Amino acid sequence: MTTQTVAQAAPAANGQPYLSVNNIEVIYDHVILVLKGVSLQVPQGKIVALLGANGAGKSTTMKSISTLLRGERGDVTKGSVEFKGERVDQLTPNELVKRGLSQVMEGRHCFGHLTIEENLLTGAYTRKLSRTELKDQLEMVYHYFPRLKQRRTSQAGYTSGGEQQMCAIGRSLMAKPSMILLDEPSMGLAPQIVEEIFEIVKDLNSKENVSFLVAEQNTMVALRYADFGYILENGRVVMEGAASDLATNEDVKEFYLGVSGAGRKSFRDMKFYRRRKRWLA
Amino acid sequence: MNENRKIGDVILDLQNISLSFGGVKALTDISFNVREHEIRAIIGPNGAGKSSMLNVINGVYRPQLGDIMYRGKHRKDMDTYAAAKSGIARTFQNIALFKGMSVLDNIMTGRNLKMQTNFLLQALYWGPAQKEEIAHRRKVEEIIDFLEIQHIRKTPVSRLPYGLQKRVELGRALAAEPEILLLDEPMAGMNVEEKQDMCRFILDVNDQFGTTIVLIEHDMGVVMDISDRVVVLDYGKKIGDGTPDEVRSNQDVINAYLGVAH
Amino acid sequence: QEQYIPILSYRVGPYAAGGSGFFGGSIDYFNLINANGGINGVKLKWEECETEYNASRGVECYERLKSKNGGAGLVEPLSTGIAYGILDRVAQDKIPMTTLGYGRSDAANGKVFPYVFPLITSYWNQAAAMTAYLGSKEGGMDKLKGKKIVHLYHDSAFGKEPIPVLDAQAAQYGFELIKIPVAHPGNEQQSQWLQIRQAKPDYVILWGWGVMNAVAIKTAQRNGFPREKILGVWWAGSEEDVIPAGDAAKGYTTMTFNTPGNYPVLDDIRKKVYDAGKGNLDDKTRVGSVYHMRGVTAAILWTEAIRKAQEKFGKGKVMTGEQIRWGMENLNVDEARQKALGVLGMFPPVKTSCEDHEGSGAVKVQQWNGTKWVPITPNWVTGDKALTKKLIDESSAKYAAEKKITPACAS
Amino acid sequence: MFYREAGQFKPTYQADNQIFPIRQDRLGIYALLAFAFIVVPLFASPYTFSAILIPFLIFSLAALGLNILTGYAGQLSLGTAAFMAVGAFASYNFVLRIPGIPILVAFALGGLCAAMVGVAFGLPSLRIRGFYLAAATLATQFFVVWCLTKIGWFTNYSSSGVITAQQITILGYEFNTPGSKYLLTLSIVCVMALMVKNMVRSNVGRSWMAVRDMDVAAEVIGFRLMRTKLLAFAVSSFYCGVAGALYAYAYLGTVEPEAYSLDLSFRILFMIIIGGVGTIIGSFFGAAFIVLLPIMLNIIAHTFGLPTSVASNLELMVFGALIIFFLIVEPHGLARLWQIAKEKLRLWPFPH
Amino acid sequence: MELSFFFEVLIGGLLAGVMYALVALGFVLIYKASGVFNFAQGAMVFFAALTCVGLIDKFGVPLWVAIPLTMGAMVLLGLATERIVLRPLVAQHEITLFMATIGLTFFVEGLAQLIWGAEVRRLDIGIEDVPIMYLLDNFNISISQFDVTAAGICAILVTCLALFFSKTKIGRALRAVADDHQAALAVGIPLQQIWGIVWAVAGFVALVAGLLWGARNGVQFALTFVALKALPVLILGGFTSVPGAILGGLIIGASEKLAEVYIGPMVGGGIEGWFPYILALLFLLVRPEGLFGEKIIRRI
Ligand SMILES: Nc1ncnc2c1ncn2[C@@H]1O[C@H](COP(=O)(O)OP(=O)(O)OP(=O)(O)O)[C@@H](O)[C@H]1O
Ligand SMILES: Nc1ncnc2c1ncn2[C@@H]1O[C@H](COP(=O)(O)OP(=O)(O)OP(=O)(O)O)[C@@H](O)[C@H]1O
Ligand SMILES: [Mg+2]
Ligand SMILES: [Mg+2]
Repeated sequence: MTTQTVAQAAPAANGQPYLSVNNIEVIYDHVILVLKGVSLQVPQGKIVALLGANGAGKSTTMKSISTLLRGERGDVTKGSVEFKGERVDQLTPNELVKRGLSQVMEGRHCFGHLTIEENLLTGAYTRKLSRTELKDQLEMVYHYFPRLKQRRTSQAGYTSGGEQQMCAIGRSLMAKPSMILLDEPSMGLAPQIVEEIFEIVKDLNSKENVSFLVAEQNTMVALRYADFGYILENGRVVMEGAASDLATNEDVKEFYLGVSGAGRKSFRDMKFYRRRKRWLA
Repeated sequence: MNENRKIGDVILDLQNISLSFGGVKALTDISFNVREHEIRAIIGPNGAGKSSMLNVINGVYRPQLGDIMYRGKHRKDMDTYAAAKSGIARTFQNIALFKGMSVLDNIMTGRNLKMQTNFLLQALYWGPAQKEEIAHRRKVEEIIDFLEIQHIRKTPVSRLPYGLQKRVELGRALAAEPEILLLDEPMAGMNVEEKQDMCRFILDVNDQFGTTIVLIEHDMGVVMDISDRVVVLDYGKKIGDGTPDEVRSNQDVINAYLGVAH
Repeated sequence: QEQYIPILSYRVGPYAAGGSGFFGGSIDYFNLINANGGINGVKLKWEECETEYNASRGVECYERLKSKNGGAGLVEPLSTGIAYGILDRVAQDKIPMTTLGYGRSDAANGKVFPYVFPLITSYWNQAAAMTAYLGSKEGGMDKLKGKKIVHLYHDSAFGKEPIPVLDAQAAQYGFELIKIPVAHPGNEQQSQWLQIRQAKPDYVILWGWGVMNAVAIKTAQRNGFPREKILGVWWAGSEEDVIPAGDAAKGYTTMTFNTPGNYPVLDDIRKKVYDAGKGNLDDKTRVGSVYHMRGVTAAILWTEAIRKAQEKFGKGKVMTGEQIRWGMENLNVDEARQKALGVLGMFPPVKTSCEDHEGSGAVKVQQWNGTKWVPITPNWVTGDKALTKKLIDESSAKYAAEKKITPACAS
Repeated sequence: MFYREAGQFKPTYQADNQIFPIRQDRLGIYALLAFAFIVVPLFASPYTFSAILIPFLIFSLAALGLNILTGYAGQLSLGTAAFMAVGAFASYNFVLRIPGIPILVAFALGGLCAAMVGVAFGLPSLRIRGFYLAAATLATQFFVVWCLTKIGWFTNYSSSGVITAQQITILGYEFNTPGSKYLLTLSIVCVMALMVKNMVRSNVGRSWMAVRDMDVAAEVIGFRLMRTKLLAFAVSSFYCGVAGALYAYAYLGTVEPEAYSLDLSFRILFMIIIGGVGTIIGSFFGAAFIVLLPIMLNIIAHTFGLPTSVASNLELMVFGALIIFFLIVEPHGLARLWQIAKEKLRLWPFPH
Repeated sequence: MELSFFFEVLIGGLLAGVMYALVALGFVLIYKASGVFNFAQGAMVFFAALTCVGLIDKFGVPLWVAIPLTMGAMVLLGLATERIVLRPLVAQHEITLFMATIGLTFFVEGLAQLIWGAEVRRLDIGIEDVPIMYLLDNFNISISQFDVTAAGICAILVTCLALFFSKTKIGRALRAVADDHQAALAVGIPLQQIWGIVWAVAGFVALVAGLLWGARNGVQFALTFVALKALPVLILGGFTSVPGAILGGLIIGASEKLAEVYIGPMVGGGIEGWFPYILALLFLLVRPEGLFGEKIIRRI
């Protein structure tokens, strides 16, 4: 397989990567091969976007980084994951969170029986905080998501999809991680909330120097905020490079931004089903 | 867009619907209607009450106030079975597929209301039972082709990536050959290209089968492009209703939802 | 040239204590016999199989062991459920089954149950004996008139078995019978004993099994009911039943068909078996305990049956099940014979016949003195045999009808 | 290389809908049936019949029944033995009180009685879920057994409350040899297994699974919860009932109500979980595991000549350990293990 | 019947109920922590009691030494269970975990009897099981002082646990875990440790239950059956609630005794076996999640 690299600004270039995934291979149920050797790096204090169609393997990649695969009968059969220069494939998720790497899982996963606030509090489980510190932390999250403050006392199971999504993100912020894996944060969120979320990302990134790995379908926004981007197809990285370059790349434009040569096409005027052009035959 | 697809008159009319859960007011005094053959979009910020609205329409939630006119019949509220029986099908925001079953079976369940033979015959899998099964299988295969998911026909849905699951769910809804199709964020978690396909499916369903469609979606591009009329909710109140253009230029809507972006 | 006997034992699960004691006893006696050169030179051979007191496991064990080593001579499951499970099978396979002091009482009728032997005494005769004993305590059966007797029983086939007898006698002697069932397993009996306390009965017949017994005695104490007034069935009369109850059991009486105490045969077992390291029980002190002695008794009767059969079909030969069946049907272990075996008075004299597969029906009453059981009736008590005979005939006739059997003595 | 579905194209949906779409599977199953019906009767010993095969088949049938309820309809139940008891005692009374009734009819009627009891005790399932329901079904277990012990009529007033299964005769032929009983049981089990398979691959089955996986969604699609669940209870109990009848007639002969104790219920439950919840073949695997493993362990333990009490306890421990081991290897039970093995075989010689 | 008798039955029932609750507590703990029904609880009670008595009988250890030793054993058992059985099964379907605990049951039962043998033993923890004379003489109400003491102990235990769950963040974490293992892991809740702790605590509760029940009924295999008494308590009180276990225990205990005494005779008695279950069942029809159980969220 040939990885076509746009421009030479590959992330690895700037010094020692904060998180690096080296050629991992993942198999579900002992038979289903999903990741066929994925490598990617996240440099300290950068935002990296992980793009790709449904089933490309984005979530799987993320889960194998945060070692949550075991629960789904999936194993990393090859390759390694390094965080802050140490191998972490064998750690428990809890240790990972302690080391500052936390994941927002795809599809919400709030604790249905706990109230929104309790959900957030569990997020801070790994941290030893005084009451006041905890309070401030909460306020920080509420400040980002006012909607949550309104619904703080209602059980997460009864909140709307978007509210749950916010709750999930807020929860992982409570851990004050230095590296966050965001799996489809924009899913089911209203446009301006999506913007807000990415603003938050930028904010944390610039103020607190938090690094991000963001799996996102909303390529447009993702590339706008990210520094680097990887594109995944069928469990392989098929393209990588600086976000700006990807954003201007013709293929990417066509297949992921939906803007072909003559600006954006109306969704009505897709006369024919375009079969996605594959990088690998 | 082919012109012969003409929008008929109102078939579903909700009047002064109010719904609240304990303290939470999910919907307050909302009225809006759906015309035959149209694509009706519901938009609004998170927690505005969109999904609740759909739940009211097909009887998952019972509104405390207001009533529903469906095909000229008055209803205080719908009940799920009646709703399904009278041709209302839907997809869900948090995918509600039957995790333990294959794609094929999932879509087959969509046809259960059309199956007649009793379980004894099915147990013997003989005569009418088999014929029926095959007949419905044929129909389902058509849908599978239509949605281009032949390759995963026999895979358990739990193994499918999010996007495909959404597609299967659409298939299950279509299998019921509904008159009204309620779609709750069918394109969440899809990239542009997949959204384009999805739009294609929706539009085709709409003008090939003339199915009326009520659609919740956060992607303004999609909504503005494919819907005939849009209703905007905010905090359970209706703040706007009309054609995409009207809505787009409605100040409240801009403040509450669209923001300056569009 | 060995006589083979399968052992369907249970050494795990709720009833392990009794099981290990009983089968330990039998095996110890087998070892003793072999140490003394077998039965007219025929050594005994046995194989063990764990039933966990579970019917289907037991059936499997029976089927597995029955045809090994040239065929089983006899079988004893020591479990009502298993006994039922193999009731038909033993008849088909022509292997005699003994049910020592449990199982169907009506099986005593050999015309209907040729291959089943409820040896020594059945539940019905025991029940009769109980009333007889209580009568004698009061000084004559007529004194039972107007008395109150509670039948506190394990709510199962086992517990219900004696009710026909007790009812009949209640009517006959004019005492009031109050039946109070205890749901399995019976580890909570507060309500029952409060009822008893309320009824202020003269006697309580404790027809219990397993944990129910200890709990009954304890609960009696905590409700201040005098234990001297409790009379237990023999399944409620082992060390295992009273030890957990501690002091609460002191003075508590039960039925038994073994006279507690020490006998030459037990000394032999200690000497020739345990000192030779062949003992089956983990701790030697349990030799002579109720279950162990019961096991020995069973083994004695079996070997006697085999001996009897050899007398008829050829000394020093291995007997078939059929032949042993004959032996069992013609047992005659009188006091002389008991003396010879070194078990004089350990169990009542047994004399069986085609009509009477039970062979005795006599029992004794024993009392727990806080450390061991002591007999309190000098000689063997028997109840109203006429009554029980009648019941046996009725019930077995019904069974014969259902199974379409024509009662007849096997030659 | 030999196990491939490649190259087997299905011209019709009919062909694609058949139970074993892959030719090799089909051949395999035919071979198995031939073996069970022809070879086994020729060579097996009475012991194998009456101590291993017959109970194995009967338990498989009961497990099938429970699997319908728990595996397919997702209603956890601990009342299996109770339904079996109803089946057995009902059949007994039908044969006893209706002279000349064909035994198979009696079994079926017994099953129906069980089904009715099942429906009655299934009603709560409309409100109660999960382990709450499981614990609640224990009510069935204790109540039914209690009734059978208390009400003399059921046992034809036998003093000790036991029933003695009557002779099995069909069209004058007496099934009294282990072999014949085996064949009878086998036939019944095969037919009924086939029927379950048919049910679960057509609409009923889908309705059950839908309710299991997400009952709210199922409702929205137009399944009626009440109907679906109760039907599951009815069918399941019917199967258990027939199994119970066979347990008495083809296996134990004389049974007391206690024979259908909670213990039995649990054993059946173990079977379906170990075998694979929601799979037909799993019921058989599970039954084999629970019935055969202890026997094997017992035989092995005693060949070591350990003191019997030690052997018995070790046996128990190993049994427990093995259960845990298999669950860790494959939480979805032996059936899934089997399936994975097949998928591997399909890919063989390539790893994935 | 006269009033004193009624009270006698009632109080006796309530006290018995407390004993049931004691066993139910163990179940609640595990269920809270992992959303799984721990079938092995009964076996653990048995194991604890037998170990304690075994130490006393076989090695002549005094009670006050035997108890901490047993405690140690129970903690070990708990930790081992977490490590060997639960950790590999994290995030699996609850019925799988349930089955695993069944496997554990067999193992523990076998182990206990392998080490200590099958004999029935008596356990004396120095509390006389006799009626309180004062009450008996003055009101003719017979109440065992043993039961009263047991009730006291149980009350203390429950308050401690209740506090433990409401005051520590572990309590919240447990509820989270029960909701969604994966997510719990993702937010960094140390599932392993927590399960370790909970199983150890459950072991301790089992020990207390084992001692009290053992002293009451003697230490024998049948101790495992007390679990059956605990189940209706559990469903009535709600699988996830400590106070629920107590309240449920009281209700079940009292009502089952009253039923046995007043209804029993009419229907032939022996109804204690099923009555509690039917009662709980009827109750569930009104509240499907028990008295204090978490409401089951059904939403799409
Ligand atoms: N538990 C599982 N068992 C088997 N296969 C799985 C499992 N989870 C995912 N897969 C497979 O792995 C592939 C990648 O899945 P993944 O969820 O990582 O895709 P994705 O890029 O996250 O898609 P999406 O954007 O829709 O979330 C999919 O083809 C899916 O079929
Ligand atoms: N079953 C319920 N119980 C309690 N509150 C509910 C329930 N269903 C919805 N709500 C509340 O009603 C409000 C509207 O919910 P709804 O799901 O309709 O929002 P929505 O418009 O779909 O938002 P989103 O776009 O995020 O899905 C939310 O605040 C939610 O918390
Ligand atoms: Mg994903
Ligand atoms: Mg919504």
